[in-house]
Amino acid sequence: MRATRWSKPAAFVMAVGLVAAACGSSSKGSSSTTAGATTTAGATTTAGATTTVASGGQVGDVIPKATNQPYGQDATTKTLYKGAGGFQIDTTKCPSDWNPTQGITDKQIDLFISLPKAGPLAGFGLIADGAQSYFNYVNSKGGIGGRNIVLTSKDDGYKPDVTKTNIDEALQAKKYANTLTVLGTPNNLAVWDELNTECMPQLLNGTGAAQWGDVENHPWTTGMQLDYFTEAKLWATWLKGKYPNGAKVAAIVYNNDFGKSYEAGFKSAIKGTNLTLVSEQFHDATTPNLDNQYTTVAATNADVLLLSTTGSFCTQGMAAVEKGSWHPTVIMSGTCGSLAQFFGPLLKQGLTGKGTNIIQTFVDVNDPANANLPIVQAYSSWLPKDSPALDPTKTTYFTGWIFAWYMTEILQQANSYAGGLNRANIMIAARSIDQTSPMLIKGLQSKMNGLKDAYLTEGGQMVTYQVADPAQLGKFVPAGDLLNLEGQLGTYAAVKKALAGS
Amino acid sequence: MATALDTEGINDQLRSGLASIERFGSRRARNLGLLALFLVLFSIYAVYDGGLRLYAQRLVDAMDNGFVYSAMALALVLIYKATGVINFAQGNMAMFGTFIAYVIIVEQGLPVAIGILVAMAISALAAAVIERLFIRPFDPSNHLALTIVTLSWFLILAALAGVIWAYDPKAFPTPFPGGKNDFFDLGGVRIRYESIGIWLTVLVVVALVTLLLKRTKIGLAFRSVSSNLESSRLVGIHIGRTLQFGWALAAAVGTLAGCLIARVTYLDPNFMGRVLVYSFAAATLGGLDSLGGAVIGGVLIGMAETMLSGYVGFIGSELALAGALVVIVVILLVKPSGLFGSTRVERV
Amino acid sequence: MSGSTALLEVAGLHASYGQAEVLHGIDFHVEPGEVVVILGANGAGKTTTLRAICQMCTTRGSIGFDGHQLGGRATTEVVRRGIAHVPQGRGTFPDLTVEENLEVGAYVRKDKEVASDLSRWFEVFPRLAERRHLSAGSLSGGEQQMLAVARALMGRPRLLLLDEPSLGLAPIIVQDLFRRLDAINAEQGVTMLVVEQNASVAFEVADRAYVLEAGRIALSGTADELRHDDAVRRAYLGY
Amino acid sequence: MAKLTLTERTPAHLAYRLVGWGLAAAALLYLPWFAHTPARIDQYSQVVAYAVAILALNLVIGYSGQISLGHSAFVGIGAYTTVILVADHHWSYFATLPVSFALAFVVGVVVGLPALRIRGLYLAVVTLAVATAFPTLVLKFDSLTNGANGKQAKEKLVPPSWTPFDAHSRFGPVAYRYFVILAIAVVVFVLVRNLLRSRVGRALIASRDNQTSAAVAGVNLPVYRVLVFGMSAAFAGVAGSLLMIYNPQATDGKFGIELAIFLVVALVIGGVATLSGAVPGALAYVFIPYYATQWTDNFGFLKGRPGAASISGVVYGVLLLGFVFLLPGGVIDGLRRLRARIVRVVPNPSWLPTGRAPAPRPDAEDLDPTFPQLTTTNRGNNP
Repeated sequence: MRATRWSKPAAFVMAVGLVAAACGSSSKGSSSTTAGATTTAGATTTAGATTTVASGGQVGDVIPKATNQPYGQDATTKTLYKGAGGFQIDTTKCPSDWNPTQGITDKQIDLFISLPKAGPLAGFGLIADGAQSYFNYVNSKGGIGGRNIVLTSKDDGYKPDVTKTNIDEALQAKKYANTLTVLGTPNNLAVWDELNTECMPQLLNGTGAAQWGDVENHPWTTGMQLDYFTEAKLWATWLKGKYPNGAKVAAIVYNNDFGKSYEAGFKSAIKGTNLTLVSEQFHDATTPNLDNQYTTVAATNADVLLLSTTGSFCTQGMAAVEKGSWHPTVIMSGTCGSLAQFFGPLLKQGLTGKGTNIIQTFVDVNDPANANLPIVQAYSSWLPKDSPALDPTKTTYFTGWIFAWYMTEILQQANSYAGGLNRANIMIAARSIDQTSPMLIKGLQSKMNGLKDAYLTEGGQMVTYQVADPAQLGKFVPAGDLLNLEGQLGTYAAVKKALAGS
Repeated sequence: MATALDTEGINDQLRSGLASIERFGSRRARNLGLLALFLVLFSIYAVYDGGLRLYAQRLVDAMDNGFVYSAMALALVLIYKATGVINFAQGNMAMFGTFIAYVIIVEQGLPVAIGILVAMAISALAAAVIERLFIRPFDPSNHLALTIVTLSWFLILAALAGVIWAYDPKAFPTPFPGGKNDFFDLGGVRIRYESIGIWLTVLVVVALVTLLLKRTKIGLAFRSVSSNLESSRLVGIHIGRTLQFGWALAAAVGTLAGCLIARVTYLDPNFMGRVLVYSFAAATLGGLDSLGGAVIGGVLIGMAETMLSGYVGFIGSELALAGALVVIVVILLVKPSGLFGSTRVERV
Repeated sequence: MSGSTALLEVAGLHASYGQAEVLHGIDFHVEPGEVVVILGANGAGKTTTLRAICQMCTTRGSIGFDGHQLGGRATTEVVRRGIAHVPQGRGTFPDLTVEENLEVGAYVRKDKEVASDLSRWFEVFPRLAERRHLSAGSLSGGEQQMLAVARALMGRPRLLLLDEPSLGLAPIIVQDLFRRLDAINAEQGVTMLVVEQNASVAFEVADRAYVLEAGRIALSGTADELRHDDAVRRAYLGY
Repeated sequence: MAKLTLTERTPAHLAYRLVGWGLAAAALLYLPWFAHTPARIDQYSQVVAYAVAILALNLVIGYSGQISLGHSAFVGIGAYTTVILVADHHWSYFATLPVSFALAFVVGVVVGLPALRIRGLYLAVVTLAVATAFPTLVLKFDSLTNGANGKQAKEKLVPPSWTPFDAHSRFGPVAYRYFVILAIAVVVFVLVRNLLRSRVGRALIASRDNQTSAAVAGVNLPVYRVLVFGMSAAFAGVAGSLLMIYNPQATDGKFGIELAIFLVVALVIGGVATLSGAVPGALAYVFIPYYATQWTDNFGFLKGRPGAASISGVVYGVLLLGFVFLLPGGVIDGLRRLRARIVRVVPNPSWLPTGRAPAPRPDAEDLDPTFPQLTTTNRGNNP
């Protein structure tokens, strides 16, 4: 009898004690979603920034009202709907069993959202809880012409196949007016063709990809946040101002579509300028820390370091810079704008992260300077009442409010259009937004203009994180003028041309 | 006891003599020689390419990452010695233990070192219970079922941690001086006290565990069961309790590794997922049943990853992980049972 | 024969693996200081007999050892009562050194003389002493058999069970091994129950013997009686 | 004991098998109408595609005792081949199948080569390296694979006019795609069954059970091992292409380590070294997480906690534990034991050389007939 050693080599041994990327942070990682909220501290207006707001872009109230826009159903041909910037919808092109008032009764409006609620990326799923709490706030104030907004959220674990199943089931249920804030670029790409053929509005996608401005081919799909491509262009504009006679730029980039959008945007923006990209170090979801990347970029001794990453990698990037001997100007992704989530952990390590520059588009609910803003007051008082378990300082909930605010504006406008509140009018309203969200930092507008401007947020304010007492969280202070490309981006077709050129 | 003409004895000696030469002699020397030569050549190229300071800083980074990988690799090796199966749940058991340490230290305010030790004890206890209820009912040779049990526990612990502590990254304190300017500066190369702390802790753990296994009775029993289950039973060793000890020890080491790693990667329910790929590779590279091998395996992988991504253009940092794994495959091809794994010398 | 001086008394022993029953009710006994041999062909149930005593398979019937019933006890308890078992194939711990193999043999002992026993056995088996720090897996067949015997005896058992010690060894080694077993029995009075196919060498050492066929005792008697029984001679001695 | 005893090859036994296979075929054919919603049919299409992948994996793990944790890469190769050829070069889906098969086979052979020298756990590391490397390679060559946004083909497979499916209805295309996937899957199952019945198959199983005796019996081990790894990878590549027929979108995340690990879990749940185990395995792989999420959606007691929805992971883990404890041998083994209670198939006497059925001897140990017996009964007739 052979000396049977315990684990006979021939025996089948199931390997891998690692499910690593498996149920851990899959290779996708916390990529291209609004994670961690794009909220950044509002700024006290500095002298330079122009405060006058172009006409028609007046700041909306905490609960937006209709602004009697002259759009909606055509008086003569009932199947034609007209909106801003020459945008039109011909409902005859929709499937024969398309129901304009699906999901809309006189009591209730049903919306659908699919996003990761379980598993490694569940942190982003909190946006749905935030959005629900804002809708509850709107419902408590009478809702949309007496109709309550009800949000149904399904978990897709950030897997495109599961998103497709969730959306298919939502379509079959014939219960929902439109989808809202689906997270993840590949997730949205998996379903946008089907949603467009089914004439189901796919509104305010929760990712920074530029595709959501493709109004010609995907009229029923819109994005919301400043997409990463544009954010990188704003970085370049700001750097041109700061380094008039040129600068060397190095970058640490997340190796997924999120990071790559920044890379493409920045490269296309610095073409023909005296800014040169000297080194790009990628990292993927399974990199324990950024030491390797930091050492390589530090060796280039560049003037500027771009942190085109998100999640705890932002904190690690800032920590590496502060602990190292090389002190460049640091620009970090807007998705890491939340003080509590990304700068807080640094305090415990005796670090601060001061001097980090970030593009802000929305106000930071944790910044005391914004405490007097009506929207922040509404948020801080309503959230604890409506859902006590939720922690108001976690800015992801405030991001939910931002998406929900835009959705409410769309519903209010659609409700005031000719032909009343129906899904066609909802789509028209989504492409004719002209009220500026109160969550936006002062001076920025959020406008859509049909076929001419398919991007809602096209501007930001570069701010620098300053710290008075190293033991406490500091605050953001504006650095330079407001960077506003409102209306200049156009549609995805224009962006694609610029991308192809880069 | 004079024995008859001992022909059998003579060729016995010859055979075993040859065996020992074989083990420590020519082939191994050749392998190590090749490795050393390659390293020297590479270093010269590296210094020429990026300068000494960069090369030295990269060495330090490699050591940093390497010891992080080996810390977890130790737990994987211990559990493999105990069960002969790869424990999927090992990573998440360490993660859960680290969260317990976090609660004790940050929320209850106990000093860091004590918090970690208490968490290690709790993890050991929990692992013993899991072994008793979920592992022991299965016949040890039924690797398939055991692997699915460990995978189930992987899922349960990952989800439970998500429900209890949610998903935003938390900073984990370090028992070592971790301030901004707590570091040596050797000619521009910064070596942080924290890193040295991690290196020393890992080495101390290896020494302690090796002593425990070599010098104590329970250690001997553990190694016997790992070597021959049936004979262990025949000399009166209680198999179940010995395995339970293995699970508890591996869990305690895992939690300690978790606490060291969480400092680097920040603490959230998935932080172990980021390190486990490397730790598993380190354990395998080391030969899966040698503790020292796991540490050296970890450092080697840290080197491979840092140097490949630093100096080889094509690979760059995008393919660092894939590059490191290719290195392992090459080494395994040369030495199928890992660098220091005992090559199963068995006589029928 | 109950209440007699027998150290090990087995009556009506049935043993089975799962549904397949291998022993169909056998009776035998071993007196203190005796060397008893059980002869049998492949598959007769020899190994199962020893495994039954050590409770490594499901058993029915009575297994009395020094007045205690072993049926239903855990193997570790059987060992603690003073029964050592050298399994077929010698059961070496390949990853442990020779010295560690011996040390683990004394696992159940609490007394202080383990170290002195260790050096004593190194004297009895000098070749093991030469290789004390080598991994046991690298020993030759004969050396592993010696190691297995020494390991079993390190536990100072009152009864030593040996499962086909001659298996796979050269004739000279087998002679040498059985001479040592005889000496150990004579000098240290260790009671032995040896299960063997190699009848000729077994008879030299045995006081009494049984012949086991198809799970039943076919014959029993003193070594001399059986050695001269023509049927046994033709079946097991080959002449 | 069993109620009904059938002897092999008799008409009764053939009828029994016919009924069995007939029922299975009927169920598979009727499935779309039974499921009737496009979303559910799509899920069944995924089940059939993943069943092919699990079957391919079984060739390596179940039948030749080699461990592979890299099959997600082969599925990925098949998927990307199909979607790139369809999206960029406008091939028909069917034309891409042989290309996926060939490409995956080549990569499989290359990955299989180390399998010659490396065994057990260490082989698992090699295949794991492949599974980990594949997503990073997809991201690296993003000009070909469109990187992390995933590669997508606009034209889905549409039922041609001669088929009974209406291309413009919602049900038609989805059902048609299900049947195309099912047809190809059946072809693969038959191919694998014949492979295992052939000389190669027997050599494989021999080498799984005992390396040395197989080698001694003249089985050219190295060639068979590498060949099988290649075939298994090729079938996994086909499974990838079938997934693209269901939904022509390939992303790096879909074919990473998570798929590699859970293919093995599904294999175990279904039943290792069984052909039909792939079906329950695939059903479990697709539906357990789905129903775990559905069920935990309306858990009230966790309302409002930020990580509440992760409870579905706990449910998934507990379900897996239940499987292992209740059905250690997998679903198929459980079914076989159940069936054994009702029907017992007995070997056909006409096959045996002596022509007489051997008297069943449940209790006696298999005696060594060549050894002269000495039992007291026949002592007398010995001279």
